[in-house]
Amino acid sequence: MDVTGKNKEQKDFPGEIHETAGGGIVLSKLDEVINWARSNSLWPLTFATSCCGIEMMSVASAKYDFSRFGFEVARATPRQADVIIIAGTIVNKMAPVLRRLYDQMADPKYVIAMGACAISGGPFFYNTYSVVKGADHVIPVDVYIPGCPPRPEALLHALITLQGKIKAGLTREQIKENSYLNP
Amino acid sequence: MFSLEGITTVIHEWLNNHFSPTLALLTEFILVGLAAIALFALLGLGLVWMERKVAAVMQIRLGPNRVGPKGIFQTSADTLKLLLKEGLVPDGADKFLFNLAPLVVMIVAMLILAPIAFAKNLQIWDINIGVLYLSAISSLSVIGIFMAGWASNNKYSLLGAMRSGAQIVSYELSAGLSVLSIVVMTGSLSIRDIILSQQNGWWIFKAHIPALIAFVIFIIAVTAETNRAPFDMAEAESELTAGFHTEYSGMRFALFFLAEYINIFIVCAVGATLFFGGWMPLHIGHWQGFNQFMDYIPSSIWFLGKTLGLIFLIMWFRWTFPRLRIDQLLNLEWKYLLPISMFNLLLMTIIAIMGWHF
Amino acid sequence: MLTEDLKIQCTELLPAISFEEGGEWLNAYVASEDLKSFLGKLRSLPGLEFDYLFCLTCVDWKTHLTMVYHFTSTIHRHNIVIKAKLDNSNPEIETVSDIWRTAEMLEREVYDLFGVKFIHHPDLRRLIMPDDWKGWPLRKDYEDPVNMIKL
Amino acid sequence: MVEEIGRTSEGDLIINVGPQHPATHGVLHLVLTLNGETIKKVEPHLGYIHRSIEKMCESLSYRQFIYVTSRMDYLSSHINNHGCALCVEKGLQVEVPQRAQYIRVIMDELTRIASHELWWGAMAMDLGAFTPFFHAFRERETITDIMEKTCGARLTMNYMVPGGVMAELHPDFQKDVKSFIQLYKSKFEEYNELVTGNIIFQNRMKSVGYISYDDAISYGCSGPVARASGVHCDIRKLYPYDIYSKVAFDEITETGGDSYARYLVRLKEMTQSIRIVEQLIDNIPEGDFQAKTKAVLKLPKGEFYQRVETARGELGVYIVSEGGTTPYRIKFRSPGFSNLSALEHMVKGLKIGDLVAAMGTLDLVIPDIDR
Repeated sequence: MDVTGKNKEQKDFPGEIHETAGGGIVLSKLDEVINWARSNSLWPLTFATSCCGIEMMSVASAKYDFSRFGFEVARATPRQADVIIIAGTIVNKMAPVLRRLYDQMADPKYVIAMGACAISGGPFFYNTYSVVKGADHVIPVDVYIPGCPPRPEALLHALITLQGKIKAGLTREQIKENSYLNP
Repeated sequence: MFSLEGITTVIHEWLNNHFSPTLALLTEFILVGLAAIALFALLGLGLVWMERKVAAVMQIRLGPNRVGPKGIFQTSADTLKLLLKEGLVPDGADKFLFNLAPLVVMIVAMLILAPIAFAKNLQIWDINIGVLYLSAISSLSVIGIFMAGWASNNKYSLLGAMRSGAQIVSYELSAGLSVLSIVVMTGSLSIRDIILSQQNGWWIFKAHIPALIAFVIFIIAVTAETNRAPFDMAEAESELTAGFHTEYSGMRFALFFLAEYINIFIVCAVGATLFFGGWMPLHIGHWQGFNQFMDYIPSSIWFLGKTLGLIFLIMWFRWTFPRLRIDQLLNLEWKYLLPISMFNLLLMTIIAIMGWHF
Repeated sequence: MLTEDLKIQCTELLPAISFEEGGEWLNAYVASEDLKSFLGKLRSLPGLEFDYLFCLTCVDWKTHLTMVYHFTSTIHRHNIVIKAKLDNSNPEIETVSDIWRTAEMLEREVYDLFGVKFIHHPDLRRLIMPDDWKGWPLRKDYEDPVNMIKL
Repeated sequence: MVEEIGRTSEGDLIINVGPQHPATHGVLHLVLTLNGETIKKVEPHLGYIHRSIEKMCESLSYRQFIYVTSRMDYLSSHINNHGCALCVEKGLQVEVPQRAQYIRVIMDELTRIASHELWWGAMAMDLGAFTPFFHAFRERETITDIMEKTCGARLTMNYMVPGGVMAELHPDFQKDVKSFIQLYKSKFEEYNELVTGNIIFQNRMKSVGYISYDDAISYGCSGPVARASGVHCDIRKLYPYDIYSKVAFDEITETGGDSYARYLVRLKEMTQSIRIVEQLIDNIPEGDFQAKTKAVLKLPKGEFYQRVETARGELGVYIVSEGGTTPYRIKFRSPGFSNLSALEHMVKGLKIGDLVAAMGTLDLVIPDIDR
């Protein structure tokens, strides 16, 4: 399935309108409505370790403005956040903290690894004693964005990709859930 | 003239004609309850959307615009997501109180709705001590916040709850005194009487500068009472991460979130009722022509317009002012607002006794 | 104060001092036992008053460690670099954190990365590495076969 | 001392601020001992972003290691690169062409403005005002665009190399910078209207986080933090590098020593940076942008120290060379490290809100502290 959902007809709301005598009736699958709500309401955790955090702030700023997609409700507490954007290097001392933050988040939760450091330990920091070589050694990642640091557009693209992934039912959690239901 | 009164009367009569009075009353109870809940949901969605749009305008941005036209379904998506999100209860938490706290906050917000007059003759409960009832119930919300802070077993939450307690208890005083000054003018505690007394002009115009002072104090005090910036000490995102609701997630957090906006609506509605005549159209003395012209605008529009204006004011505060520090907050109340409002009440009383108002 | 005058004054204060030629500023070697008292004088004596410790670090020379202190005076605007050789196996030196308060954190950092023990330091613990970390990462003989690629 | 439930034996509350906390601007971890709301003790724990840059530099060549320093204090990455390039040049004894010197100083000052813009927005956010952040980013994005055109990157530029700068300026550079100066001047008044003049803001800032002249020196503070206490410590004035000796600008000092003084110093510094850029932008001389250097750089045996003034204070680059192609040891004296060490002194006995206000005006960048 196409992750971005391009193969389907682009719609604001899942479901279709059936014209009947007294007006339209909206029919839609519950799953799709749930995914629609979840994908359109990704609240990020205010979490940044280094340089990429500044580009994350740029995305919040007026020029890039991720509030258009409804991402602007950045929560400082992991309990209320939906997506954790790992913006920057994760070092050995930080890894347990990151894990804990992830565990503290309520399901469903998504992870975006932003920048080379979060993907693989960085363009420079691979040869050190303290850097974790990629945040996916610590927590599962849904979307990776390359770059050092990635442009704000890239982060927007990643968030939109994540939306597409949720809508298509292809996030890690959704796949896991389905495999329980249809083994 | 279009009026909501007609609808309520029709329903009332239809029910009484078809059922026994007891059953009719019960049905009305249920209907009112459902209406109140629906109003809650609508208000929550609408006000959150409004807040995000207001913020966007202040911050030279666009705000939500992808989900539905102008992003109006953004908040629906958020609410649905919060409903479906896992509601975590921390291990060390006092589970009973932890679950109870959002409900308390919500119930309190619902209770205050009762005496508010939404339009001409559209009032859930026209209680003769309406204003007193409002003051009494609104101070209960601090219990919910305390519960949340204590039960979370989180030090940030505890600090937030402590701050909130100090804040709400103190700002209650000036809010109460500024409300009293209007009561002095009207001579009645009933919301209905207060609105009717503004038939020939709103109190903010009729009672000269003291009413203006009372209004300013009222707005400051209720901003503090609803824990809104610049008085959002209980939440204080950059200090206490999320204050008293740090440990809350999913639906329980949504209830806090919703209650905040309902509270804003209610205090603004009370402000509009006391100082701007509630649903009373803008009347000026005995200018018959002008007054009649104003009457053509439905009373519900008047009420909503005034309330939304005040809500906008409170949102404007939030997006421009930095937060106060806890001791400055208490200083402001005890050293400035309280003495001023006491003196102001005295002044208002003199005006009322001497009949110097219009 | 000119470098030459500084040199003379330092020699007066501590005859055992030795100077290293070259470099932008005056480089002086001091025995680690004399360091504390000498630095105390550098800080307080009128005319010297090196009140600003802007860099405190350590260099691992494989055979020994060298503590390097960079001082400047905000009054006289002169600079000096003081070095002290330390034993490789058991590096110990007096703390200067009671003279320059910035040294408290800087010394903790040096302790963390080089394992230099600062005697009488108020709070000598690991600052950067986790508390249970083994080894002194910035030493030349530090090896991490898991994480580091040998070039 | 710390019991399981997070209380000391005296019954004080211990709370952890960070590593993930909105006010720490990254992953600083502060352990606060509180009596009610009053702070009794602040203990910084570092290392949550310790990437061992110093160790890594020992295995990188003199051209390579500069790239890593962009990631140290990423808000003034040009200035970091500048310091390292100057230090290598000092060892190589290379004369940098005039054109490169002009370009470097202009870039430094633009970086300083961008950094202070971000600080201004973030600090206001710490105090609970969200809107200034967006207004600051409006101007900051203009600078980022200018940087992107010339350097090819928005944040970590790596533009300065030993011997000059890496590439020629973009043809639009002068035009863009001039239009930025116009924009900045037209918008600067907004900053004062929105934040500086606000009575709540002033009350939050004044006499909060006080540090005296002597303490600022003893704690090794530098940059705006020290200058707000009246310490003259602007490296650009005291030890001028490149063409700073030729440009006219004022070293901003205040005597307040509190958060408000630090705020004012930074705000006024932005105006001074604009002044420097204005003086230079029309007079960039023609010529090479880079001196001829060998492909593989070798520094002579010895020790080299270079101080530069970043947006946060004095950055020291200390290179110990054994004559090889890689440094034997590199130490970066980071301004944030020393400024942070003064935090406890500043906020003892104040409220939690003051901690945030004081920390906001310290303008900490954590990777710069941890390295």
